[in-house]
Amino acid sequence: MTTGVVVAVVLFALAALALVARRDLVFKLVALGMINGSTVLLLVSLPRSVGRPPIAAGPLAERLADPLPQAFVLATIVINFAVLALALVFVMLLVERYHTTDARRIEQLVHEEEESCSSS
Amino acid sequence: MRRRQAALTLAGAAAAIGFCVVALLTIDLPGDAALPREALTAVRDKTGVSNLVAALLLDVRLYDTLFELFVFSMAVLGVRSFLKDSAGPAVREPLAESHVVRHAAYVLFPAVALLAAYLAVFGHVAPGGGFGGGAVAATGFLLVCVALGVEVLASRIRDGVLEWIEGLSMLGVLAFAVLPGAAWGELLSNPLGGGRPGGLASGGAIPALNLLIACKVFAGAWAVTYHFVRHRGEV
Amino acid sequence: MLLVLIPIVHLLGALLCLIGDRAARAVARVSWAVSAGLVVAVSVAVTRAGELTVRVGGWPTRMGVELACDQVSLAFLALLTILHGSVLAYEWGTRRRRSFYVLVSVLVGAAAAFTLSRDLFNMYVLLELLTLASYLLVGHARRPEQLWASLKYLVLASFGMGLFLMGAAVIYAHLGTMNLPAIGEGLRAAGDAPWVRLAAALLVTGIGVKSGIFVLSLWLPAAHAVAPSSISALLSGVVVKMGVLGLLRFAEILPVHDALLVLGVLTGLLGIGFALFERDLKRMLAYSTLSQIGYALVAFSVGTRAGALAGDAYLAAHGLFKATLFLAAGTAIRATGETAVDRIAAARQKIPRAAGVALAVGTLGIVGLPPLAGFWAKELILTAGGGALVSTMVVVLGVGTAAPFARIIPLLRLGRAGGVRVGERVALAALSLGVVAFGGSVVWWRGGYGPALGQLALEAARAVAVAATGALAYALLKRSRVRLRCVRFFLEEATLIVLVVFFVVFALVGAD
Amino acid sequence: MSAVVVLAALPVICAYALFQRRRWVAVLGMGMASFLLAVVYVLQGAPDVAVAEAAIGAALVTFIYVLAIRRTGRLVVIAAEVPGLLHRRGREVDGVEFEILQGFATKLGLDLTVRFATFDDAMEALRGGSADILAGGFVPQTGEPALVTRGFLDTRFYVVGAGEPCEAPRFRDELRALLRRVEAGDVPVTIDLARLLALMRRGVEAANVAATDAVGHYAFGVCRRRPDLHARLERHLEEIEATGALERIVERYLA
Repeated sequence: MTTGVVVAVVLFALAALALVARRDLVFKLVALGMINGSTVLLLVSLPRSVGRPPIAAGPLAERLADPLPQAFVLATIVINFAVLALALVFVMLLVERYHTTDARRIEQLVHEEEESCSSS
Repeated sequence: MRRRQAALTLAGAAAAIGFCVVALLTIDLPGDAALPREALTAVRDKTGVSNLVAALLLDVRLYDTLFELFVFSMAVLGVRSFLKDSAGPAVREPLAESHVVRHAAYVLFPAVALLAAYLAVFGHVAPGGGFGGGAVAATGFLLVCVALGVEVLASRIRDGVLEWIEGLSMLGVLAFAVLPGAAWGELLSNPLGGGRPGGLASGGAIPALNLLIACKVFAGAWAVTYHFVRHRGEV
Repeated sequence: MLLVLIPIVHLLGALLCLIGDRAARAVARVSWAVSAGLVVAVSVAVTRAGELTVRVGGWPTRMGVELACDQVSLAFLALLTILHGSVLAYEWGTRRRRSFYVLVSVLVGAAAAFTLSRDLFNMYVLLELLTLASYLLVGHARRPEQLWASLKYLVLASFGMGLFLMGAAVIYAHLGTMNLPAIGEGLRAAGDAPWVRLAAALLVTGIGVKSGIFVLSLWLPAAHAVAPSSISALLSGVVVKMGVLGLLRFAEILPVHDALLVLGVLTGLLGIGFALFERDLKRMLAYSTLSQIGYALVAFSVGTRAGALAGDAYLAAHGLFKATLFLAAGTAIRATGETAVDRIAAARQKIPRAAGVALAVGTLGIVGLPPLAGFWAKELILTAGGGALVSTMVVVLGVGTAAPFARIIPLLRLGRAGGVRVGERVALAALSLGVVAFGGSVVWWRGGYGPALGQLALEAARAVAVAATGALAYALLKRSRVRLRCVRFFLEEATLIVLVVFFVVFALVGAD
Repeated sequence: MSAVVVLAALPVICAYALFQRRRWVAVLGMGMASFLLAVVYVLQGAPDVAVAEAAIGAALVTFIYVLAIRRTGRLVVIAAEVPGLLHRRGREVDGVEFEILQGFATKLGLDLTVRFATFDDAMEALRGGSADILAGGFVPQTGEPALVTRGFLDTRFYVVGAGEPCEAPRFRDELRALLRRVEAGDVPVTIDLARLLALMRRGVEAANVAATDAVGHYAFGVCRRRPDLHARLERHLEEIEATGALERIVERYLA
């Protein structure tokens, strides 16, 4: 087991804790980014994917890093960017409306609005 | 409310520690797994691309990459349609007015642009590739944006143009992915591949795909940041 | 060849939709027609050959992507094509912007690709694409509650996807491939190693967030209920099913049957509980989607091919009647201007006849009255060979499914004629026809109905009894004036629940 | 080996970034972590991934986050602490006035800072320009040395203690001082509703309290040199009153 794997698992757990314990949406999104980062780290730190860069014109090097996880991870990084950008847009629009980034307060405000809509 | 928050934090901490313990105790990774060297060599020789990651990304798993590009497109589409006509006022003043920043940006921009071009063009023989190249190019533009203010750039590059660049390069990617295969072989394969691994003119459609992806990622990332800058964000 | 083309047609359509608003409508219809043609061709090929397999680009399966179409995939593809067509028809004549058609095309393309996919990482990419497309569609109209529902959905879904990708990484570390059949072989060789449990728990929990398993999918009712009705139909009919389909694929290779049974029972019961007390029509339908997912999971937990096919058939049937219900509900809501069931009932003379009939067909279908889709699908689960627990659950869930729908009995009038667009009428009629004709296709598929006619009558009588019990239960409950507090789900608790479910699944894996 | 050192730093950075209070620190911490990850990838033989992570994860993502959370300045509120209206709760501040001002600050893209002080010190700070807005159960009277906004919440006055009140209303004292006065019981004092509720929660008996006919309202004070800010705050108050948001805020804290 490489250090990278341990660190990846720890990062994942830390970020998951932040998702549960932090109510601020910005922190939640940062935590999501770290969750994504930790999965990337895990894939690249698997024992088979640590080695020499998989770029070779001649015969393949003896201790070559597995290129397949790297291809996966490239896709993952782009996907994560997409997800985070979109989430951030929605947070910005919500803040414009509710003037707060507190997830619980937004939940309450949305609920109150629905109540007042249905009672009127 | 506070008690509930404390309970949540405690439970979350317990779950996080539990997760660490469970995962690290059971993951049990094999010390050394053998790579399928013959298969990798076959991939390298068939595509003619010395960067195996590029070969896998743009040929062997091109099918995945197509969808991944669409994920990126979705994000750009979303950012554009949600921030385009929302209430946020456009920023008039430049983000930074410092002379140092401005001159630094002018000096850095050509270097960054050159780096981006290198990454995209040589993506099949050296580390980098379309995704990295496009993102680096977008970062370079951000530098200029910081120096000049976004409105100056926006007056030169219209958002509609970016949209077209993005759509057309995506169409190009689809065409390069599907058409050669449809004409000379299997769908989503790279029949023009081959050549001497490590040469610039190797790899069939892969260099073209790299360039197109760089265009697309650049246009998309730039559009995203542009809309973020225009919509004076306040979270 | 054909298999690769189906998603590509949708993706190309999505790109061409970007040209302009009017072009988008035309392109969306054309790409639907082309893909429908392809699906017909594929289904002919599959019935002839049993299963179609494609290695994309001709690469070996260890590295490349493999696509396969068997009967399960085919059922989903057919459902997808029908629902996509109905949604396009339903929106015929409305002034949707091009981004709507782009998103729908991408959503359907990703779903089609997912039904065919046999690759773990490919599944991950497609799930993310599905998430983003539905995320944008839910928040499409930008009302704050839609934005919030969407955001909750996105945060939870990408947390789930993080778990999923970790599971995939664990599997790749040991087996060196992402190809599902190859993974299956490798896992058989690995037996009951601890990392198998870890990978199974990560994968099941991760995909569970997306698949409407109740405790994991607290986001679902909020998201589905605030989306435009045609989108609700797609989300409930197809997108949730993709997660369940992923679970089915895992159930084929991982030892997770007990976990699925537990999750299925929980999902079913909780979904019913919440549906019973929900007043908002669309949200009630969304909760009932959860209880129906419970049926499919219970069927999957049987662990046989018949069980998988039965669950699959149930999902297809559910896709048909739930889409009917959502579209009809959308029309009814538009006509009356109300969203709560009792208020719609108060203004029921305004409900157009087409919607009234479709609502009736959908309701009778979902409670499982004999000639309609629900009855046949439940029959398939009962005859799939599960134990007494499975049969009991089917009956209990049947009663529970019927009970919330007793609430909309007041809506079931013929209503006034007219008041709907032509496209709407076509969509509702096509889906209702699907609900009615489903039984025929089941009989055709199995090459005739097995049991004798007398037994069939017995089964029909039981189905009627179950539905009646459900209605009675609702009446009793209404008398007793039990009030459940409106459920609000907070993001923090939901995230915690996902983590807890991870441990539960971890404990349950491999127990069989 | 060097990869191990960098990796060891990662959990520390992430833990600090996620569990401290400032948003921009969290965002920069994420960018930093991303950059370190890119270094790790280079060391572990994944240069392609490193380029993508550095360009996308470290540069682009951080940049859009910074754009989203950046503020153009800071809004300093100085206030006396009055439970319900503006009070501390642990390390956070809460209350009706806080929520109104938070919304206002967010609308202007400003960071809100609340400082607590006695009323006289607060007024002094406002006059000196070291604070922008005065809050904390401020019931304006004629001739205030500050710009006064419209009232956003009505209040009544109460007399605590027996006898005729002979002094000016004491609703500018600190709560503790008020409580001491009332407990001493020598002179009856006139106070407003919010302070009365706070006192009653601290053990002042209802028997000693008599309502008066006088009414007033809570408002904000704005620094004299900031007429623009005053106008915008007025508009903001008008707006939240019109949309009913104000009513909901008040209900949440004072119902």
